[in-house]
Amino acid sequence: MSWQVHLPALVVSVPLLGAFISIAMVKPRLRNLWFATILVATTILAFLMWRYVAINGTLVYVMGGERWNLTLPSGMTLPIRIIMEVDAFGAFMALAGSIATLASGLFSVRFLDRVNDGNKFVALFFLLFAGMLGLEVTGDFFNFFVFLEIASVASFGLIAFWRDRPEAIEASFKYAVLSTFVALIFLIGVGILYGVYGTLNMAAIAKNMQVGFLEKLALVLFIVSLAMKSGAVPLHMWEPDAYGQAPAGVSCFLVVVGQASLYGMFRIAFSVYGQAFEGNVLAWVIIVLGLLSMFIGVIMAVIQKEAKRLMAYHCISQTGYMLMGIGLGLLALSSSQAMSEYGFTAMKGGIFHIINNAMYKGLLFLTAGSLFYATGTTNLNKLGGLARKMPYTTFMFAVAAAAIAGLPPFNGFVSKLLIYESSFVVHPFLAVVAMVTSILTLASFVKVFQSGFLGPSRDDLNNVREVPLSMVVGMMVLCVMIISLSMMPNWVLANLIEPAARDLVNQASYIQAVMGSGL
Amino acid sequence: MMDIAHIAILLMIVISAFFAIWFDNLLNAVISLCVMSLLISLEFYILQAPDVAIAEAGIGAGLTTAIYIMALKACRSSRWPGKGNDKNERS
Amino acid sequence: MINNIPMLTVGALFVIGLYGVLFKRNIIKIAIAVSIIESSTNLFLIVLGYRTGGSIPVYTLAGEFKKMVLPTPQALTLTAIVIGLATTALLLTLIMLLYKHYGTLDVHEIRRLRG
Amino acid sequence: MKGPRVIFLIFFVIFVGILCQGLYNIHPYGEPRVSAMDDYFINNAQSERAANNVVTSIVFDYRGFDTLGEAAVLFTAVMSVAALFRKEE
Amino acid sequence: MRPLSIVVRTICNIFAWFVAIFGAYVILHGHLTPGGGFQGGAIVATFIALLLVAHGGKSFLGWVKKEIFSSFEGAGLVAFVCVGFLGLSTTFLYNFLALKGGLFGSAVPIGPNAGVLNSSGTIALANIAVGLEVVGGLSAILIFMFLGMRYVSEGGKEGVKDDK
Amino acid sequence: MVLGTVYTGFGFWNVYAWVMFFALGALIVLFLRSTGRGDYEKGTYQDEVFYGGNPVPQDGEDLAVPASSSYWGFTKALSRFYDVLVSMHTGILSDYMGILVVTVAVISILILL
Repeated sequence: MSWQVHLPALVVSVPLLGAFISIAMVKPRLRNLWFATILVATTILAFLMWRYVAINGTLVYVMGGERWNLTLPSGMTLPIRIIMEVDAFGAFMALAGSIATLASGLFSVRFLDRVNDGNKFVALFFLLFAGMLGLEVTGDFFNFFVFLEIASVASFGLIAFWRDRPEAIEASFKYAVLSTFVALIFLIGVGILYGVYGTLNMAAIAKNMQVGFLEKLALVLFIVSLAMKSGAVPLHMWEPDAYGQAPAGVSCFLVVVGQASLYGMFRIAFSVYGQAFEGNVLAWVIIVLGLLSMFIGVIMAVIQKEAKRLMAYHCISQTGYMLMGIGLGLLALSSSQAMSEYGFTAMKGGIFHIINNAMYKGLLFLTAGSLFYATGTTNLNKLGGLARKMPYTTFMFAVAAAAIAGLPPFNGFVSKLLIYESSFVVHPFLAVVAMVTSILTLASFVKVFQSGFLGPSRDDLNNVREVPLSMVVGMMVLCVMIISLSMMPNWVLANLIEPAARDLVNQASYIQAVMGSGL
Repeated sequence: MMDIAHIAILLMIVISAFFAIWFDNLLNAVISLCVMSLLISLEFYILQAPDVAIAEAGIGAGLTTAIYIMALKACRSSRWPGKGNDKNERS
Repeated sequence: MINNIPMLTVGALFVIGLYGVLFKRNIIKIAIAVSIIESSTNLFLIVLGYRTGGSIPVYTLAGEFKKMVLPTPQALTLTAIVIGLATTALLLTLIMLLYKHYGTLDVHEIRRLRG
Repeated sequence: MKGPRVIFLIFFVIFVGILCQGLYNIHPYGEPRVSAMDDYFINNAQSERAANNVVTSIVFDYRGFDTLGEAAVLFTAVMSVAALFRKEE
Repeated sequence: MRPLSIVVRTICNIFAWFVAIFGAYVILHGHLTPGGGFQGGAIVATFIALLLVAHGGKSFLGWVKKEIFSSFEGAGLVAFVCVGFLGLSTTFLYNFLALKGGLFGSAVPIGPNAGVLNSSGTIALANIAVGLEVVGGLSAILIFMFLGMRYVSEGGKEGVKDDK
Repeated sequence: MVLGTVYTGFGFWNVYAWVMFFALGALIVLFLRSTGRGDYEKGTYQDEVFYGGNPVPQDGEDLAVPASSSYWGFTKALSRFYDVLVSMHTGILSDYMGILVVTVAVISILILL
């Protein structure tokens, strides 16, 4: 037994320990060191976990059990302890999330000099990190709820961190009420499943699943609550407020936290319900949510004047791509022919889009943050001519904007291409909406680039200088990731995306990892 | 006999929850919420869950009420006279 | 016989709370309504685990052996209560700051972010 | 603002109706459908973990990780409140 | 908040200690009787609230620094995580003390009985750790909201000042 | 092979093809730029600026285009659509909650029936 089997527990408990100790770090230098150490350590742990899963297959870990893989104690047909279950999809999400978190953490180090109580920020940041990773490794419904609450409560505090700005408090309050309500209906769904099946483990419930009225009701509650947390369109109203008002490093982080909720939604739709849920209704609901998110998100983004608010609307529209890609996979789940025809391609596109979005959307928020750091505003009407003064930021922004718009040599195009072609098979309308969205995305980023970086330099921005080195390093991490993702799409598709998509589709192996071969 | 007491407690829970929403005076509403919490803790005891009953009585009825009253006191300051205090039109 | 009246109470509490969140204008009222929904979920979980004639799941106090109410929902509810306190405290903190900045508790006037 | 309110009220009634029907249908009061996991706890908690209080043995041992998360939520709330009421810069 | 009258303060002083002792009892007997870290912690936090109300914030914060509560909380949580890490030779949060003799390691007879206080392994340790954490956490919430009350109602740039 | 071609089942995607395509495009652009118009004269009608929705700047003034006038025609043409869409984002919490409840109800009707 190698020590690496403990990785699912370590990857959550190390940031938690970091958060608990960080309130004792009163010296700023020591605190910054601690911040960077724990961030790097957790990212390395997430990478090791991904590698372990890639080599050895699905990793199951029993919390507090007699042995780490003793899922069923003798004579029981149900698991009784909390079980962490990491398959290739979860490990992939954890890896992508931790890289984006590392970048936003490095970016935020200099930000900490400006606030009085930096170690509270550090503690909240680590807690949000732990919550996000916990969502991605857990295999237990109630534990999922607990991590959802950790992530939401930490993000309320982080969004309102500039407490002297009324808008920040307002955004945080709206998010808090919506999110608390949604977490409660998620808990009601968990209670319903517990009442019917007498267990809380996802795989055990999936094995015994007989879809009736109650199961459908629980499914509705799960889907709606997680769609709201990830910001799909009819429920997206909080997202531009929250992402626009949070500190920039936190906005970059909140993107990957939203994707963790998306992960939970796909996990429930594929691994818990899967083929037991007959009919295409669920798949079409997810696809329609995706279409609405794509279109309305981008069309609202075109008219925005605040850079971060505009990027937040783009975040909604990119979420739409993922929803549509994986929804198409869900549509093809019941027939293997459809799966090989378009479903698997669409899922590859959707999953590839998750890591792409984490990288370029994070980078865009970071550039907006450095604009704010340098000039004190993100209002595009008050900016202009910054290209000469902030060359690194301009370069990063150009790369990220090209990637998000899906300009060809960049990674955004690869995932979008996969989605276009597979959605065209189902119905041309889907592909048309996706393409129009892509064009409008390009248009709105041209607007940002033109009014923010190009044009004559303004008089009130004469003293602007490039941001400090640590911020540039934070942005550089994501920029390098974007360029390498664009340069070797083949390797990424073969080693990162395809195992994830295969594990997500394969419900039987998910169940078997916990319940043994009794399927 | 036990059943009647049980039903009476459940009914009182609903009534106090209703009053917590219905009262225009916020202090009355908070006290009503506190009463609801206490009754729910009693209900937990009837449903054979003393652990939860203690937690609900301590946290739900005690501390939650305390922080609600603190928030009320903060929002009733005289900085903006006549604004915000009991302004609670029913939709 | 009290046929599922506790479950109806859960439903009634949920309705009252959701009504308050939707149609009340005072933000402290909204926080109270969220607290009521929290109480209803707690009650729901406990009612889910009740077994007629069961005893307290504590051996020190159990009179009769091995006929106890289900203990897992109680553990879950314990967790949910503390989480509820945490979110309530944070909501009230945000409300206090909102009042400091906006000078009002009316939810219709707290709308600087729109469009 | 009259129009949206009426729509919300209608859908509110629909949602609550569906939810209440679901809650009513789970199982009759006092007769849980499946209790295998809980029976395991009741029968074995005392001999495996030497704790007389079954609920505590679930909270801190069988589902200990939940409790860690719950304590972390409380810590998060304290940190958030403290960060929002921090001293003036 | 102004302090209350001297009669109330004296009675609160006396009763608060009883409440605190009862809370400690509930925490320590968590594995035998209904109760545990959370419940006992909440009871002890009520004791803090009682003192805060009776004596007013100014004199109370003159006795106790609010950092003490935060450090209580952090210490409790670190102890809990460390209990988890100590079981890592088997699994995270493994109960490595139960039924081994030694600290909290004695067995209890099966069936309804009065119980042995020295039993249940890490459950008792985690109870104490969580009790410490909850006492610190809830008191810190109360105190910070108390300070925030003044921050909100006084406003201006003075804001939250330390009562040092 | 690390750097290679992605086959989607319908077509393919290769980085180098695109890089070469862009290089070619850049060459063409440079060529076109070198063959600029010879009859350009300063100060004639050719200098007039088309500037949607904004006052045309005087001679010698800097052209600082504010962001709110980008895509002026686009938003103008779609103004009725945008009015509906913007009025959905009222900023009132109760409305957001209402939309959430409506969505839950609609999805549950779709899935349950």
